[in-house]
Amino acid sequence: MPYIPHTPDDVSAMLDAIGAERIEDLFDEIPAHLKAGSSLDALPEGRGEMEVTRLMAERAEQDRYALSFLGGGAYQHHIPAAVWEIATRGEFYTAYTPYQAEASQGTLQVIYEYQTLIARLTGMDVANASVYDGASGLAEAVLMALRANRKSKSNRVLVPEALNPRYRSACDAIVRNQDVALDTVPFCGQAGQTLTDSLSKYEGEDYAALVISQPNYFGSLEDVDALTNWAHANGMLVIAVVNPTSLALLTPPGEWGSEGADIVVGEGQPLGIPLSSGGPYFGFMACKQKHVRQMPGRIIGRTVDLEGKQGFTLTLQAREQHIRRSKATSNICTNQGLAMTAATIYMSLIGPDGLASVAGHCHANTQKLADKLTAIDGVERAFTAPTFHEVVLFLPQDADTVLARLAEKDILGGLGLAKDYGMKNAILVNATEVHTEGDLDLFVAAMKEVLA
Amino acid sequence: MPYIPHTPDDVSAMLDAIGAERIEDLFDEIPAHLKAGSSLDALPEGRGEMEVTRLMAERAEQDRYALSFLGGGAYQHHIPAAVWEIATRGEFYTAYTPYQAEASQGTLQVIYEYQTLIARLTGMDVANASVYDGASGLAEAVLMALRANRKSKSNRVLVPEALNPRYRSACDAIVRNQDVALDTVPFCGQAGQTLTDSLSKYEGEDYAALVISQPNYFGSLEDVDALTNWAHANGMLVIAVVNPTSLALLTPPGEWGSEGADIVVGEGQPLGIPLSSGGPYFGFMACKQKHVRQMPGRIIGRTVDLEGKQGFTLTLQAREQHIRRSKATSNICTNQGLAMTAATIYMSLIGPDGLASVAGHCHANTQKLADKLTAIDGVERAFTAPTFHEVVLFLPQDADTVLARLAEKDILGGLGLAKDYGMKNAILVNATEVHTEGDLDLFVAAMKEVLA
Amino acid sequence: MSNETKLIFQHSRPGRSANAQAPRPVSEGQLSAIPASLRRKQKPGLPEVSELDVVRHYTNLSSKNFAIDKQFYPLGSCTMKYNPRGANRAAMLPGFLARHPLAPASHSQGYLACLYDLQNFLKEVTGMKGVSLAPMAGAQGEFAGVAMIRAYHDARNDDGRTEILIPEAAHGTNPATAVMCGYKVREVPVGKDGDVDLEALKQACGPQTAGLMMTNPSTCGVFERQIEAIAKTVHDAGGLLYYDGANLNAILGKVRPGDMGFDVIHMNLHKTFATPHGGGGPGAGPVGVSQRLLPYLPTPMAGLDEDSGEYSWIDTDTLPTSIGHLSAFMGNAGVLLRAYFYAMVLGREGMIRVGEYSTLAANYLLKRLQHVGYTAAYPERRASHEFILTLAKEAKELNVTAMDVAKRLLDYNQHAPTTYFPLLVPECLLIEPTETESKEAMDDFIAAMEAILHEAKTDPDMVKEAPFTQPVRRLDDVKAARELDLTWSE
Amino acid sequence: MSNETKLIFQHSRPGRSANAQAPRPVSEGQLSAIPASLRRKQKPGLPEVSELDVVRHYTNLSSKNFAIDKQFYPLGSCTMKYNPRGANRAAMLPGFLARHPLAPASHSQGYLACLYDLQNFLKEVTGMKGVSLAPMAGAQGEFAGVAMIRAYHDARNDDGRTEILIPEAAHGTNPATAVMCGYKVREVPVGKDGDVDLEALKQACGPQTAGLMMTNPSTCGVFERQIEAIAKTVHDAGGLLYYDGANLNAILGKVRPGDMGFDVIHMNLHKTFATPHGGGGPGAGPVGVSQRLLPYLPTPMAGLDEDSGEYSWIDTDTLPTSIGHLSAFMGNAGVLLRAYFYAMVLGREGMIRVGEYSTLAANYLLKRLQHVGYTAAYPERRASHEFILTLAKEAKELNVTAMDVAKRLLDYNQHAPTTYFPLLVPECLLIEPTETESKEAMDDFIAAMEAILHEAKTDPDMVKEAPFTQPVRRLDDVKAARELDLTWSE
Ligand SMILES: Cc1ncc(COP(=O)(O)O)c(C=O)c1O
Ligand SMILES: Cc1ncc(COP(=O)(O)O)c(C=O)c1O
Repeated sequence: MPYIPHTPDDVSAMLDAIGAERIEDLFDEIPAHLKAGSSLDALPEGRGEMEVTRLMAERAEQDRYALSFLGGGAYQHHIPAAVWEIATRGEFYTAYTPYQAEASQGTLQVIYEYQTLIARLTGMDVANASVYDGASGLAEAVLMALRANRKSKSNRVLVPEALNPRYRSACDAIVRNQDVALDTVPFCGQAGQTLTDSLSKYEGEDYAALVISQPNYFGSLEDVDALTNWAHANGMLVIAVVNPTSLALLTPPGEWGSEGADIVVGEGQPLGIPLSSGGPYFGFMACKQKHVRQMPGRIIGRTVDLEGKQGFTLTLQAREQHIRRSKATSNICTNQGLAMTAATIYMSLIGPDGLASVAGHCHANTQKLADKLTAIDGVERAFTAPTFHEVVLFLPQDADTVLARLAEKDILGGLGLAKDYGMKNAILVNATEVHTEGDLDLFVAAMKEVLA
Repeated sequence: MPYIPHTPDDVSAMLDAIGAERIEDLFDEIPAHLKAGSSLDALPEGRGEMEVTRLMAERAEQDRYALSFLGGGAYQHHIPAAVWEIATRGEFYTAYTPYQAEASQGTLQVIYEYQTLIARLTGMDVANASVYDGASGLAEAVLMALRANRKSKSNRVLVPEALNPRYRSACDAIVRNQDVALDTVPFCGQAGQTLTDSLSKYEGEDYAALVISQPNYFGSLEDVDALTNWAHANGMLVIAVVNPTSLALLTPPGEWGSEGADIVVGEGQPLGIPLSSGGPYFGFMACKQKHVRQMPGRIIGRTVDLEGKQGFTLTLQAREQHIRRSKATSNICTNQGLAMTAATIYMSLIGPDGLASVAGHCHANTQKLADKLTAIDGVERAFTAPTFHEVVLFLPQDADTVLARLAEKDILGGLGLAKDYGMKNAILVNATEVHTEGDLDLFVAAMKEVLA
Repeated sequence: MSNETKLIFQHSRPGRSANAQAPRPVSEGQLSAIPASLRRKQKPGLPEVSELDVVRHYTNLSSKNFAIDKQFYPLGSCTMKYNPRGANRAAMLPGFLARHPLAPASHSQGYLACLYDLQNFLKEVTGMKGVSLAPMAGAQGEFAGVAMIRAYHDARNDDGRTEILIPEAAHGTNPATAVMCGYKVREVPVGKDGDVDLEALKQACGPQTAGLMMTNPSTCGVFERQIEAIAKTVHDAGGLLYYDGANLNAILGKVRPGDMGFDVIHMNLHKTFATPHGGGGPGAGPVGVSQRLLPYLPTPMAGLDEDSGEYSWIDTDTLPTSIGHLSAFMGNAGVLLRAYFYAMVLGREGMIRVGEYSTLAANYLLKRLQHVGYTAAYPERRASHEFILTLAKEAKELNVTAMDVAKRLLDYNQHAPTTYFPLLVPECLLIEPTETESKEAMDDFIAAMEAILHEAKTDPDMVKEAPFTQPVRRLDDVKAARELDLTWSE
Repeated sequence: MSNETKLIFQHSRPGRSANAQAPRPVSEGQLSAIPASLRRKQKPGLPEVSELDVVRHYTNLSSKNFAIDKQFYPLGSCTMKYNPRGANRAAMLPGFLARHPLAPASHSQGYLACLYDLQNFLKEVTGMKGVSLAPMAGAQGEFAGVAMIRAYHDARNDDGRTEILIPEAAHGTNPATAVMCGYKVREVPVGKDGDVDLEALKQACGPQTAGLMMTNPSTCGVFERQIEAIAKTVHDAGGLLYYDGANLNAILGKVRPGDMGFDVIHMNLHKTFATPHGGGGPGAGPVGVSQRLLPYLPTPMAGLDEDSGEYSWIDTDTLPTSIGHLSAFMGNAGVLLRAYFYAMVLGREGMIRVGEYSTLAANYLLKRLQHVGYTAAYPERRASHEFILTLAKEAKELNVTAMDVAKRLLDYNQHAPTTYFPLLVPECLLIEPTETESKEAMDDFIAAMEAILHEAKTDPDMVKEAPFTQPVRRLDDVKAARELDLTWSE
């Protein structure tokens, strides 16, 4: 019996102790006619680890490709081997949420360090122990802003069109149940940015918050200072959605405008988490000290034990569902602990200068790639705004067709923007520190062939 | 500086404490003209983990093949994931030889358990903590037999021709330096076995030991009882060379003949160690209690501490080079500890019945494969002896040519016997529990094509 | 000689780095396209440490955790069963790790095949008609489930339904979820025997009832015997029935939520399907639905074109009634792959054994603990896969609380059960051994519990001061909350 | 509450198993080809345990080890530097793990390329003319080296050379190896300053001298300043010079054994090239040779056809003078791949830094330890990458020995240095910090050593009873050797 240790002797001894004859007797409180609704025929016969591993290895092989320039919210980065060799140690991998603090100081200290790292990276005061991902994190941030903005009575939040469309739709799917409305701020078609001009029509209206994405979905850098100041001047909180790698180079949200953003969320995947078909990643979330009691999710505090020795423990639990139930800040319980642990190890290994180099290479490689691609006849940059590590290019042909033909050559050449923005000829392209000059040239050569 | 933590500040502080100005000063005892014989131009510039990993991943990819039926001393087996996830935990992976027993009880207990497992598997009294591999282990066993056989004055040992030729040559390369001669006992060309008949000419001669390989290189099973009794009757010790997987089904050397073998060695690779181009594997070595003081290598004993609590420690160190120097039983120091650790975990996971199933499938699959292949015109079994999980087949064409053509189809179809035995048309084929019916059929189909 | 571990920041030295890990710095010229006004002025305060510093620091920190890989961990409601290492290896295969979530379907057939199979397995074991793997944890599964209930009523313009009913023993995520979905929560009392107070339920039900959320077996560790009557009551009132699948382990292969009348269910793969808890997550909370909720399942899901044999994504373009995406991509893929591995190894016979042996273990443990002197909260009932002890007597007579016993267990190298949940049982310990623990492991736990009861009687002060053997003694939680120290500074 | 860990056998129960791991049993019929007389009568006594039992047991056992990943580990002569995790990942790539050692060259180009590069790197850093990667550890490298010396003399029919000279400070493997190669050993004394007694060497040398084995820096932790005179003496007598490369870390990139006049050298990749020690092994002990020993290198080696760009194996068919194979296949491939990774990351500049920073660290540590009151064995000398303290004074005056200090260090969570080696220095501690440990790590060690010296003066009995914090107290080694208990029985 895979994963079940009991021998026939064990079973009889246990049944004896219980005073039952057969295991089936233990289910005698279940109405008989409800039982055994199926003999589970849709399931295969059990197989050994060897066979299942082989099957899965064959399936994993099936999905291999040579080269990818897909971004759109998940990015290829070098992940130091130490990250997952340590994160998957049984002590981290098979522990539960640290409810028994004395027996969980390992996990608790990791989270405390993680909170510190995120706070420092974003320039904020405090951070929580992770939410599911960047997009659902944005929903939490929106709900949090509604609670935190005491001045506003509205259930509305301004969201830029240039924000990752997957974030917009997930956020909407979550918050609309509480009748929260997300109003869309259009982007400038030339610049590929959200201009304060386009905000003027909302002046004087009651919105709880403005969301600012840096960079935005097009990879463009927004004028975050102006946007932040505008929001604050109009009584709104600022929710920053940021890429963590970029923060090694870019102004942290805590320093945007004259007062800084109020809440920061983002996708933690770039910090040492494999692409892995979209998860598990983790959403990071940080805020100003004064909002901490409105923040959802677990928070760890440093304290002392009976003997005055430093120790770590779950704190502010009165925000959480297991204590506060229907009055909790969120229903989140299980979070993305292991991914957060990996990110903590990653950030420690990569260090401030290392992260700046990673960010720098991402930017420089993307610039280089864009230059090489736009040297092809008919390929040009769609927007004028400066970019971080993604860029939108116009192709002389239908983008989805071009991408499909590149895929036949096992090159994933970017994401089409037809579905989300109606830009049929546009692709969103990303390069990071993992791409060599040779990789870029391979892509460019393939693109030339396809367009020829 | 990869893997070096020192900052410029650290360096000056350290130099200050030393009272030196520059690091170079610390090398002032080295005659100047000897220094800097090279600026190491043959070495490339250092690269990051990312680049080196990518390069090595590409090289690893280069060597992939679809299907292999190679054996000849190293065998494909299912390795439970737990084996190496645990063996590569830093506590095992980065510890040294357990010289400080109190701080090494983990490794020490693992070795004690391993000794017990090997003793039980082989039916012997005691085992050491591993030697380099099966072949060098045989050399150690030969040297040990010379010391242990007090009745014999000779420097000669009988070795069957049907023993793995790589074992014969490695053993010879090691022992001939002490003027030890290995005399070859031919095998029976029909049976593919070592018959006692062929031994009769050595009766009455002084040999320190007879080596018996079970199974032998051809996969054939020897009549180990007869061989053992013959050796003992002629004043020789018996050195058994065995495949550990087979011992789940076959009589353990400790029970061979009326007295059992005296020394047992073998290649531990089948016990959870990946093929990995030939290493690291480990040689296991066991013997009767009375010979333990002649055994080379580390041995762990169970004892008690100051407070009477059970503990484990290196023992019988007076056999070893670090104590006994030129009088040691061997020069071995570093052994194959981590592979032995993995094997200990493997044996615990697989259990007695599991190992019997593995062995059974290896045998049954090889039988099935031989049947399928000999159904092809002109392909036949070379020998009549029963086999374990390898078998020699005659092909209707030159074997090396056939194997090369199979390799072009990415099937490694076995090992040629031309070089070692002059059998130009023969191949040695192995199947194990990892091969599915589909795998066998693929091989057979490819063989048909090549022979057609 | 203190076992206080420095913070990683305390190892930091300016200019130190693990520099095999980062590419060479880029020149300022390569960054010239980024306007200076957007550039960070000071480098972020990540630690500057060596690779060895990091490896050593986190290796040492890890050793300050209890974990299934090291200890018996009978945390009720959490199903801390063995997490197969083979599942970890399979999910970490390079091909799976490297796949971008937005890779085209042509380059996703292997992955989609795993998801598609898993969806079908889950449908079968729960008796539901459709499954979406999208939710990222149990609570997100609950959210999806209740959002579907809402979408269902909305689609019928049945908009007076503003309340979700929840038994008082329910897990905190249930009420919190109902609120996140815009509902009011009405609690339903639980009787002395652990079953829902049916009369009270009947009174609570009405046209304002959107649905009822419950688990069965409940968090009282007993099977709700009136489940059919409950289902009828809620359905008759026009409400839907939500099954919190956190306790599915108890009945896997024995009775299916679909057959009990539930309309929607979430499963905790990080419980029932043995994926690891990772010190807090990640999990996966797939949802299953009955026929009428099929149109609302969260996207994306894996679909199969039977003719071509090609897998594809079912997304909001093909399922516009869906409640939509709950995350940027499609859920915790790596967790799903681990669950898939587990399901494939167990197969149909294995699934049936899960419920049987987890129930056997819990009933054994309960009986033995009663025998050494502990009090069951529901002595007349069978245990499900878990059960509750109440230490009300000990608290009163010896002043030794459930928390004290929990802490003292740590000294015996046993993880504590869940304490003080469900809230309705005073001084309770919720104990769940799971099917993967041997009788010997349970016997060791029983011996520890017996010893502690003896200590409670002979030396209660000692027990109240426990633990003594952990990296820290009991922590000052009040100070932690009052003098918030949430990030480190020099 | 005892931290005694049961033996895995004590978890065994008849019929229990980790049966996701084994294929289904075969029928007796499928085994009918095996004669009954050859079949085992009783199943082997492997434990019958569950997968969780195994994972938990060995996880818990692992925590009873010190390791570089957890502690400073200044074991002299062992070069316990950080073992890069990246090297582990690279060597464990599925493509490398699955390659059969006898796969044809057509399917081995990737692997051969790594070996070929590594051979060249090692040639360059040692200044030798050829390298074979075949030996499986340092001692096997020594064996190969001395066997080549023997082959060289034999080939010249110079058969009166029956002795190998070895300085008395040498590692035990040196004399043991000489004997395994059929030589007699003659020890050469070492002077008070740590250098070889040159006069004595001159007298020992003669027509019976096959060669001299030595390390430089020696195991006294100092550079042998008369190396050229020694080389000349031995060469003039017709002997060859063997370099035990265990201490190569000290001089990597600074001075090359080939340039010092050595004819043959082995390297310990598990020291100098940062591959792990694995609790005892495996290692790899490649050998490098000067021109005249090239024909004798052990096989196989990786060769390159410059024209075709194809790699191939150089084996005894193409190099018939070779001393042959030392193992069934071709050495510890996985260790070689880890070393290759390390060499590629370090590159040429990195190699040079190794010698520099390991020497810096050792000299720093020596000076600081002298400062807190310890006595250097060779106070006039520079430390190499390691150095020796002698506690002769403490042993005499306080009755606290080097072993006592070593054991007490464990209580401070510091691994002990090498004790009582080399034998010629009384009460010695051989200390090697390596270049990968930070100054802070060394400072912690210094603080512990200072504290212990103080304890030795104020409470020597306590120090003699140490350690107190480990899983066991001091062990009864005498009982272990007298009442041999080497395998477990019920
Ligand atoms: C009964 C019950 N319901 C719901 C949940 C929530 O699941 P998750 O933590 O995955 O969000 C839990 C988890 O602890 C639970 O025990
Ligand atoms: C100086 C010296 N020589 C030789 C050796 C032997 O190397 P190995 O243990 O790899 O056989 C060692 C290892 O400890 C050593 O320190």
